[in-house]
Amino acid sequence: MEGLAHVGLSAIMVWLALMAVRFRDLLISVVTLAGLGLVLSLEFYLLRAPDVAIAEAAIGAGLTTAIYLIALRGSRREEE
Amino acid sequence: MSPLEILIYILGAVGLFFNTLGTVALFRFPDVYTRLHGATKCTTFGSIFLTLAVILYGLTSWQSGGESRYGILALHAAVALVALLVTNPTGAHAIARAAHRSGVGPKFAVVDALADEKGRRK
Amino acid sequence: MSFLITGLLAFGFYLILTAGSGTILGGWSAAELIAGAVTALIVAAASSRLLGQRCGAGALNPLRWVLAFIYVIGPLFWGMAKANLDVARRVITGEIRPGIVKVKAGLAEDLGVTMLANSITLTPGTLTVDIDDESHDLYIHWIDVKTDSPSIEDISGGFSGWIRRITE
Amino acid sequence: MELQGALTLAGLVVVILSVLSVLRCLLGPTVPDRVVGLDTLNTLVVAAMVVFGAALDEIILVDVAIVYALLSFIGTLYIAKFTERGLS
Repeated sequence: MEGLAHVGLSAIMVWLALMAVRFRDLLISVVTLAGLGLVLSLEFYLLRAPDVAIAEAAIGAGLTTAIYLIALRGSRREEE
Repeated sequence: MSPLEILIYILGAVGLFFNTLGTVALFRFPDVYTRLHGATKCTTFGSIFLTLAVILYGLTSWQSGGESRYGILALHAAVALVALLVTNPTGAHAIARAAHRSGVGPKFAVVDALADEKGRRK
Repeated sequence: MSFLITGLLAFGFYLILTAGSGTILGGWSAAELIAGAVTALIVAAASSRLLGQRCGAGALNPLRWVLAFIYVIGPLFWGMAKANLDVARRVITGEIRPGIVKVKAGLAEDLGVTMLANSITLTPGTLTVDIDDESHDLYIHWIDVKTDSPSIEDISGGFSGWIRRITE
Repeated sequence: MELQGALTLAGLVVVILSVLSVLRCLLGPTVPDRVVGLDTLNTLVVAAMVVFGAALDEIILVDVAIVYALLSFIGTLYIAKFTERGLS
């Protein structure tokens, strides 16, 4: 039963990554990447690596979003 | 099956029911604010019940098995529950405020006092 | 004052997270106690200015903690149960009549207004959208508007009385 | 033992629900809609972590849920703050 969860989570992760590349509005890409970080943290958790999951939760959910948004403030929001 | 185990099953089922409703509300309601109603309330309430089921599971395992690490499981699940209960309404409030300030108004609204107030100040 | 409160809160949180590691005082090892004390001092020195004047000496009164605990267990949980059954019915039937209304909170302190806003967000069909900083008026999204200018009792039931008792 | 199987099943259902909330995150017409999907995903992932921590029988894993519940909300706050400033 746990294998099903692994398959489902991996499928969501691939889908989220593809959509993050395809969106033209970069703010939406940042939101999608934050979602990818959340799901990746749950996947590490299911693989029984709590230390990696804590690091991924801190960096992926909080820090990466903040850094991308600071970079986005200095540029235009729409992709050419 | 002991009555406590049946209680754990019931708590888990109620939690899953409310979580399902909260997710369905994301697709059924027309605009951001009503979706926030469904999403924050129902999923917070469902997660409270799921966490209560885990706390009860830890306590019963501690009582019957005697290993103290199940007591620690119950304690840490309770801390996670408190963290969820504090941060979730704050996040909902932040999203609602950002939505209204960025110009996404409520659909099908009968009254919008905040937009009136902003219009008066300009 | 805020240094002491921040340090005590940080130390208490550390103790909760490391309970069961040894035998001193019923469940902590000496290493964890010392590490927790040092960490709490560092945290208090770094972040006591963030709390600032917002929490006075009254925050340490144990009676208020007991009242807050009773409030969360009793009225708040009952209100949440009613809210969820109501929203669940609306999810299934789909009948809504939304709108944003303005309400006078009638509370002076920042902590009380924050608690009231969070309680309102968790209870029947209401969601705090914005707060007027000077007059502490709340703008609330109501999923089923009954009157255009409601009072605070229409929105939150008896919550404002409870919060006034806890915070003031 | 039987109870742990039931807990794993509950965690699996929560994972399926999180797929649905990701769908709202990808579909939603406006940015706040997507952030609502992200916030729902946060709550569901915390619930899944607590349930799986009990089901996998490793107590240390529940600590991740605490850290996660306190940190993931910062991302939501930051995106909300940016939306407020960036569009007006």
